[in-house]
Amino acid sequence: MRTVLRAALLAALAIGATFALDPFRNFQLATAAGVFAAVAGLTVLVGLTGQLSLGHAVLMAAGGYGYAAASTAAAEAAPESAALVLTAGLAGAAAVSGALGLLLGLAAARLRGPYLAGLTLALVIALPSAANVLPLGGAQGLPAPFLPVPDALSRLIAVEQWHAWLAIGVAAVAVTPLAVLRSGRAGLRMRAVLGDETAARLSGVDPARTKTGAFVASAVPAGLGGAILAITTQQVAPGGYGLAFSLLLVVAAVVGGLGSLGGAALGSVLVVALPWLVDTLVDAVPSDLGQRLDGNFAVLLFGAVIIAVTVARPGGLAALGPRLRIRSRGRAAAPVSPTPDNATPSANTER
Amino acid sequence: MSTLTVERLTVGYGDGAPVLDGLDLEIADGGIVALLGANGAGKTTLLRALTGLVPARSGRVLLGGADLTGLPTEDRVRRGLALVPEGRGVVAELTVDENLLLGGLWRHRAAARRAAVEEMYDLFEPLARRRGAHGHSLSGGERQMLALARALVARPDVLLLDEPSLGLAPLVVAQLLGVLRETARRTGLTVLLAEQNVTGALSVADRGVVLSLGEAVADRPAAELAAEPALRHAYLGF
Amino acid sequence: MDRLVFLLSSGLARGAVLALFALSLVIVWRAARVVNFAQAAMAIAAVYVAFAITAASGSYWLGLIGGLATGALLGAAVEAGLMRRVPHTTPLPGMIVAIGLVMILQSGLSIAFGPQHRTMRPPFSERPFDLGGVPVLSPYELFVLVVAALVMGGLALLFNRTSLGLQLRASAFAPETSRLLGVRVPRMVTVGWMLSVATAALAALLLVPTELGLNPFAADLLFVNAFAVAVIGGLDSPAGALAAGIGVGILSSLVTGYVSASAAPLAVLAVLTAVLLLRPGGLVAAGKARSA
Amino acid sequence: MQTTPPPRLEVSGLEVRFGGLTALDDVSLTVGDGQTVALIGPNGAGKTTLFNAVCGLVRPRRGTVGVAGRPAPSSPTGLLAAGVARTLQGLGLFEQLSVLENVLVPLSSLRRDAERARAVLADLDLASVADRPVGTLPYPERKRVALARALVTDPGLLLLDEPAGGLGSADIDALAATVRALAEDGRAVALVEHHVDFVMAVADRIVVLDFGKVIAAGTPDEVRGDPAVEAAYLGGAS
Amino acid sequence: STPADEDETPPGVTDDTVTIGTHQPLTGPAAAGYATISAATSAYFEYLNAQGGIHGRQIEYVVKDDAYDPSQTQTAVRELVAEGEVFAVVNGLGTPTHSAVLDYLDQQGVPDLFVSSGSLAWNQPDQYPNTFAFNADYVTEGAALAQYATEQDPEATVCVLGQDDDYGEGILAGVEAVLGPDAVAQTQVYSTSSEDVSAQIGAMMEAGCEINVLGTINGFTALAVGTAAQLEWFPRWYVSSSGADYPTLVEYLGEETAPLVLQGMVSVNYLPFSPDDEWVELFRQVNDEYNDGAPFTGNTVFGMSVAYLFAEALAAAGEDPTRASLTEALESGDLLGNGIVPLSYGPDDHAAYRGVGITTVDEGVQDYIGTTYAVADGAVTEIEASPVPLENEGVPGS
Ligand SMILES: Nc1ncnc2c1ncn2[C@@H]1O[C@H](COP(=O)(O)OP(=O)(O)OP(=O)(O)O)[C@@H](O)[C@H]1O
Ligand SMILES: Nc1ncnc2c1ncn2[C@@H]1O[C@H](COP(=O)(O)OP(=O)(O)OP(=O)(O)O)[C@@H](O)[C@H]1O
Ligand SMILES: [Mg+2]
Ligand SMILES: [Mg+2]
Repeated sequence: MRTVLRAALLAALAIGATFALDPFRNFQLATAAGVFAAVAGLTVLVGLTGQLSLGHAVLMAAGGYGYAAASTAAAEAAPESAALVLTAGLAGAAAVSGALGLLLGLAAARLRGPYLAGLTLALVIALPSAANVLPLGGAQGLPAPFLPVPDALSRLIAVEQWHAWLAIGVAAVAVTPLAVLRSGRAGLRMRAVLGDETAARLSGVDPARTKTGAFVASAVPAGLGGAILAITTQQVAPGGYGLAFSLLLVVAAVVGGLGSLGGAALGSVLVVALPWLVDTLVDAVPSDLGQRLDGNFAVLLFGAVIIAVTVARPGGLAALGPRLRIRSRGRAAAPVSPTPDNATPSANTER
Repeated sequence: MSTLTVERLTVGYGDGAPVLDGLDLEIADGGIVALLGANGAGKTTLLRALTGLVPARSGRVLLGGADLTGLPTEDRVRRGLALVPEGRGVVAELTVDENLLLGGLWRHRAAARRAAVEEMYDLFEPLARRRGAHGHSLSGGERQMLALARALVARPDVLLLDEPSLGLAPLVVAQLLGVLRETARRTGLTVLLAEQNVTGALSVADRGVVLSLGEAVADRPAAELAAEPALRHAYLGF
Repeated sequence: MDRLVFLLSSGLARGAVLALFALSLVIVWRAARVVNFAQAAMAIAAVYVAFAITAASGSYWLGLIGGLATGALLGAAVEAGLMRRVPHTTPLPGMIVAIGLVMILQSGLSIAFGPQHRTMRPPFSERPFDLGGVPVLSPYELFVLVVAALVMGGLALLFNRTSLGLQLRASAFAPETSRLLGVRVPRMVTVGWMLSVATAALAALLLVPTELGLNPFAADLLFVNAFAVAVIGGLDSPAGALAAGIGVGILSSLVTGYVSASAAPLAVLAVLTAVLLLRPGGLVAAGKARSA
Repeated sequence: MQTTPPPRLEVSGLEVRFGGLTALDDVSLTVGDGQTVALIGPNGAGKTTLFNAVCGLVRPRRGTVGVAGRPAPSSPTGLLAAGVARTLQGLGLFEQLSVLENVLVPLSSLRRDAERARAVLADLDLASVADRPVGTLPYPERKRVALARALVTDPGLLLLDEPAGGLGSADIDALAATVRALAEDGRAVALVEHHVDFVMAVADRIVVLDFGKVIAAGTPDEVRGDPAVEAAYLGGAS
Repeated sequence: STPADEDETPPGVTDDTVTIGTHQPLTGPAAAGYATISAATSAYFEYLNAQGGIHGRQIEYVVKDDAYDPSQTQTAVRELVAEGEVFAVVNGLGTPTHSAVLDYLDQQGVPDLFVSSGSLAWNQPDQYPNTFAFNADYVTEGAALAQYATEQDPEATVCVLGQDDDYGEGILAGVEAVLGPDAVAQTQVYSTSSEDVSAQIGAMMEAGCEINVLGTINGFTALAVGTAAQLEWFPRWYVSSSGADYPTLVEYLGEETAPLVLQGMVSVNYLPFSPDDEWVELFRQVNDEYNDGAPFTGNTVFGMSVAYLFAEALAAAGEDPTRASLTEALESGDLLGNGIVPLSYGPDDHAAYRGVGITTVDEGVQDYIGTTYAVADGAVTEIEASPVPLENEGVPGS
């Protein structure tokens, strides 16, 4: 209950903040909210169960496609009701991403870290092909209905701000259950499985089921994140969910601090805003170095920042200080060891 | 020669109070020294600090007069120090045979290495049966044996053992301590034996050192320690 | 029938390159327990050096040697200068640093050399031999196969038969224990990186002449497919990398030829999933560790 | 007529193989409520493997395991429901969790069952460290946490794998008292241990394994006097 | 923030500047093929600005990188529109990328001019009144290539190799419109993610293809032609304008091989291309002076032609251009551009070029051969080329 209240408060704060932002910033905020939902799912998955997924972009895409298909159908059936369109879309997003997450989770329960990483990576690479082969609209993807500002608000706010509100709302709905789950029994079981699978089994915890469940629990918010992006951009296309983006989600989770939802928020803002910020800075510095610097220099600086942050703060930004910690009980995540080779027998604690 | 000298060694974890506080200890060449102390007295910490796995806050470690303090672990090992760590320092992904070979790499050339390994198989017969098995399939006791055999392959001057009897069958413990005593006698090997199994340790040791509160509070011939209930009571709790 | 033979032979050569790159991933995994996401970018940086040397000297072979040396040096530099400073309690920070490195290397190369493709000429003809009217394996493809086989054989010997190989494996599995046995672990990790990146550079050097040309992204797909291959084969197994590499190469070729290019990545995904479901540790998995 | 209740644990004709290695060969034993049975035997004899077979961690080739008259379930939840709990030869703790969280894992509700968890911790003298991460505790306390986690579900059958390993003598004495109290509670206890004095002090019956076979079984005194046990395991110790 | 209110001066226009923007792949794998376009466009604007600009206003061309990733396009274009306040978006590149911002630009009422792709999506004046295409669409190109093929050799076995997206599909659709749905003997696709087309070429070779129509980008044209040559297979190549730029192909194939394997390659084009053309001469000068003498390729001509057309439209939009007057100028049908066929812009038509001319490569020179087609609803008719003469040194409106 406390968690829900806190989530509501944070969401209200974020909605208040949209008034201070111009349309483009609101668009960025909405994007960051979408990324946040996915990164939150990912950070809980990796931080609590140690399963490394490089494929969360595909889960987002799955959510996006689910949203686009369901909301388009709803918009055809009931063009008047934006609320219905939105709800149907979100349900579609959750269903599709949840189903894919379940399939992946079943596989993931059997796989160790790098093998799961390999499988999810191959999934990302196969996405464009899948978009071609399945009825997903190929490279152009599927359109999603435009959700205009409700009449009551249309004199007050611009569409970007309205979409930012929707994004914040959906992100809150997506992430709050994660927070609840994490501090409850399910979270404890996940951490137990990460700590020692055999001991977990003997404590009545089924490692395979826990891992699969964690994957689904992580996939649904990712899918809702995809829905958010589909709402703000009115389409979903495979090109937006490529390898680079998928890796960026992992970067956001790690740089933010694994297992920490506050960290996920920081990480998401970072990956959304930093490239743009760097680009703006680079643009501001007049240079005669020619067009080759265009864009490339920003990517270079972004890479350098990522390395610097990781080397300087291996625990992630969430470990920066208590002030930034959004959840007091959310102790910094357990170290992950998707490579049990290192973890098993030479551990010093074993006797 | 290979006298191990510890001078005012202070070791701690993080910002915590030191576990070893200005410890002085000299372990003369040859013979077996039992390192005793309650759980948490710092036995493991001392052995790890000697091999450089835990950095010392201050103080020095000398082997045969040469200062080891600044050296990384692998170089200390190459100077003749060997540690069989607490738990199962077995490379789980390598076979028993590969583990043993690895132990002798820096010491022997290929042919001599093989011979040294065979010698260990004679000494530890259960290992001979499991030569090709991967470390991770071994039973607890088999691992302990392997770790000890692997340390001996390198013919160290000073062997540091952290609770070698842990999880071993009594027969094997007896054999093992016998092997240690025999090897020490034959080769002049110095053994520093950290043990909870006080009776067993004192029965083979020449000397006993008791750690408590970061210092060596007793340092006597083993027989004396074993015989004196007052001392045992004060430092070892029985 | 002719088409089958043709597709098999062209798949074989691609598979060999794939296997070689997968092997480089296996090496660095064995030596340092990291999946090096920057492998492709580092390999391509080495290929740029090879390209420059060949352009300046006119000799393919000088370029090849220079490229391999650069790969090894780059591996050492990245390990000693960067990866060593990253905590290894979990593999993730290393992975993130590698991702950052990819950004730096690729954009750096784009800035230095521009985005355009540079043509690299193979040292041997790419015209296939004619076997009874069916074009089968060009001299260059034969060269690729021979080089790949030699390198793989050599590395297998190194890892399994030499004491250096034993030390390399041990350092990766159990660094602390290895140090206690006198193994110079940091040096071993560096050596592993050098071997790995040099092998990757070799694979990229063999690949680039058959593709559009040298550009900062030329090995990206190779990396991704090779990662899949290494996983299919079992990350710890050079033999698995070889078998899976050839298998995936031929599979892609057949699917592209008989079905469609779009279906090839899906076919690889399907095989990967099937193999992992049947054998979660890859084709040549190490025995399962006992749990209690 | 009154039917005698089936024994709490009944193992009969069990055979387990790993590749070419026969780890258990036609092993049968029973443990009744209120009884403490110790399994001893050389390293690699198959003691842990027997426990693994009971818990469904390895699948036997032949033979059956019955718990209270029913086939032993192999699913984690089934095991708990059947009242089976076990400690591992290593510590097997969740190092990143607090003591309390470790003990809460087997329970079904964090809030409702917290009482019970705290009560068990208090019984084992761990109440004061309930909120510390187990990784920071001294070894004997960590051993007790492992025991507490097994006890928290109030099991009818307890399998303890080397519960005394690594403990000092005072802690071992306390452990012996705890085990006896558990048996007096009417629980069936099976334990594996190399600490012969401890075994003799707590066991009602001892079963000796060697190379996967039962080579002797009986009361402590019977087993102690058995020459086969002497030769295979004790070797004149004790 | 509040909804933008319509005030007098349109965004991006001041007394002495007009700011426009674009999204282009400057980084990532697609940069190799396309990064030179916006450089050429910028160079031509610099040239115009040096001549005093249009109606005294300097044109500022803001190029945003999207790495050919639709989600980055979203961000880039929104930044241009919302932050940078551009007057218009010009020459946004790529079908999947530009599709991602089509609706947004429409909602914002931003003129979306000269989209750099041959998709038919840009020509929907009812739905997207502000969006105007630039390329001849892929279907048109495919139809023209097929028409020329049947005229040359009615009996030939025609095959198609296309990219696995709307590009390849459009070319195939054009070919089939002319030859009939079952006339294509072998259809193969490639994916840009795999730089190997030997399996596809092998299949086409086995199918006995004689004329291969390619819906390929330059690199893959080179790859296809090169792979076939290695197999000693020399069919006739008919290549869409997006993949038939001779100087670029030479870069891929090398100076020695290119003239041999590309001899006789047929292609289509709609922009000035002949080596002695006056536009080409001007563009070369501009390229040398304002583009650091970058390699002069089809991309250079394309980028500069876009710049010229925009300048012409801006000039026609009047002394005080508004977004409405800009699109009106385009829909007026008075703009000439610099193509070899007339621009088709009108109130109901936002396609740019509905016709193309055939070019061939002969002894290392690519040039028009005089055959020009107009395509309407899949029907191809031969027309006379009507190149626009260069006037006033390529500076419109004065
Ligand atoms: N990695 C560590 N971080 C923090 N404290 C530690 C660490 N390792 C040991 N300690 C602490 O240092 C003290 C000494 O521990 P050490 O393991 O050296 O004792 P020991 O004598 O070997 O005990 P035992 O008989 O249980 O093996 C203990 O209080 C322990 O809690
Ligand atoms: N998963 C496994 N794979 C292969 N071999 C195994 C496996 N588990 C056990 N073994 C082998 O079976 C034999 C019995 O092992 P087990 O662990 O039961 O011995 P133990 O009696 O518990 O010995 P210890 O007292 O040393 O713990 C050993 O030789 C061991 O190497
Ligand atoms: Mg200790
Ligand atoms: Mg055991």
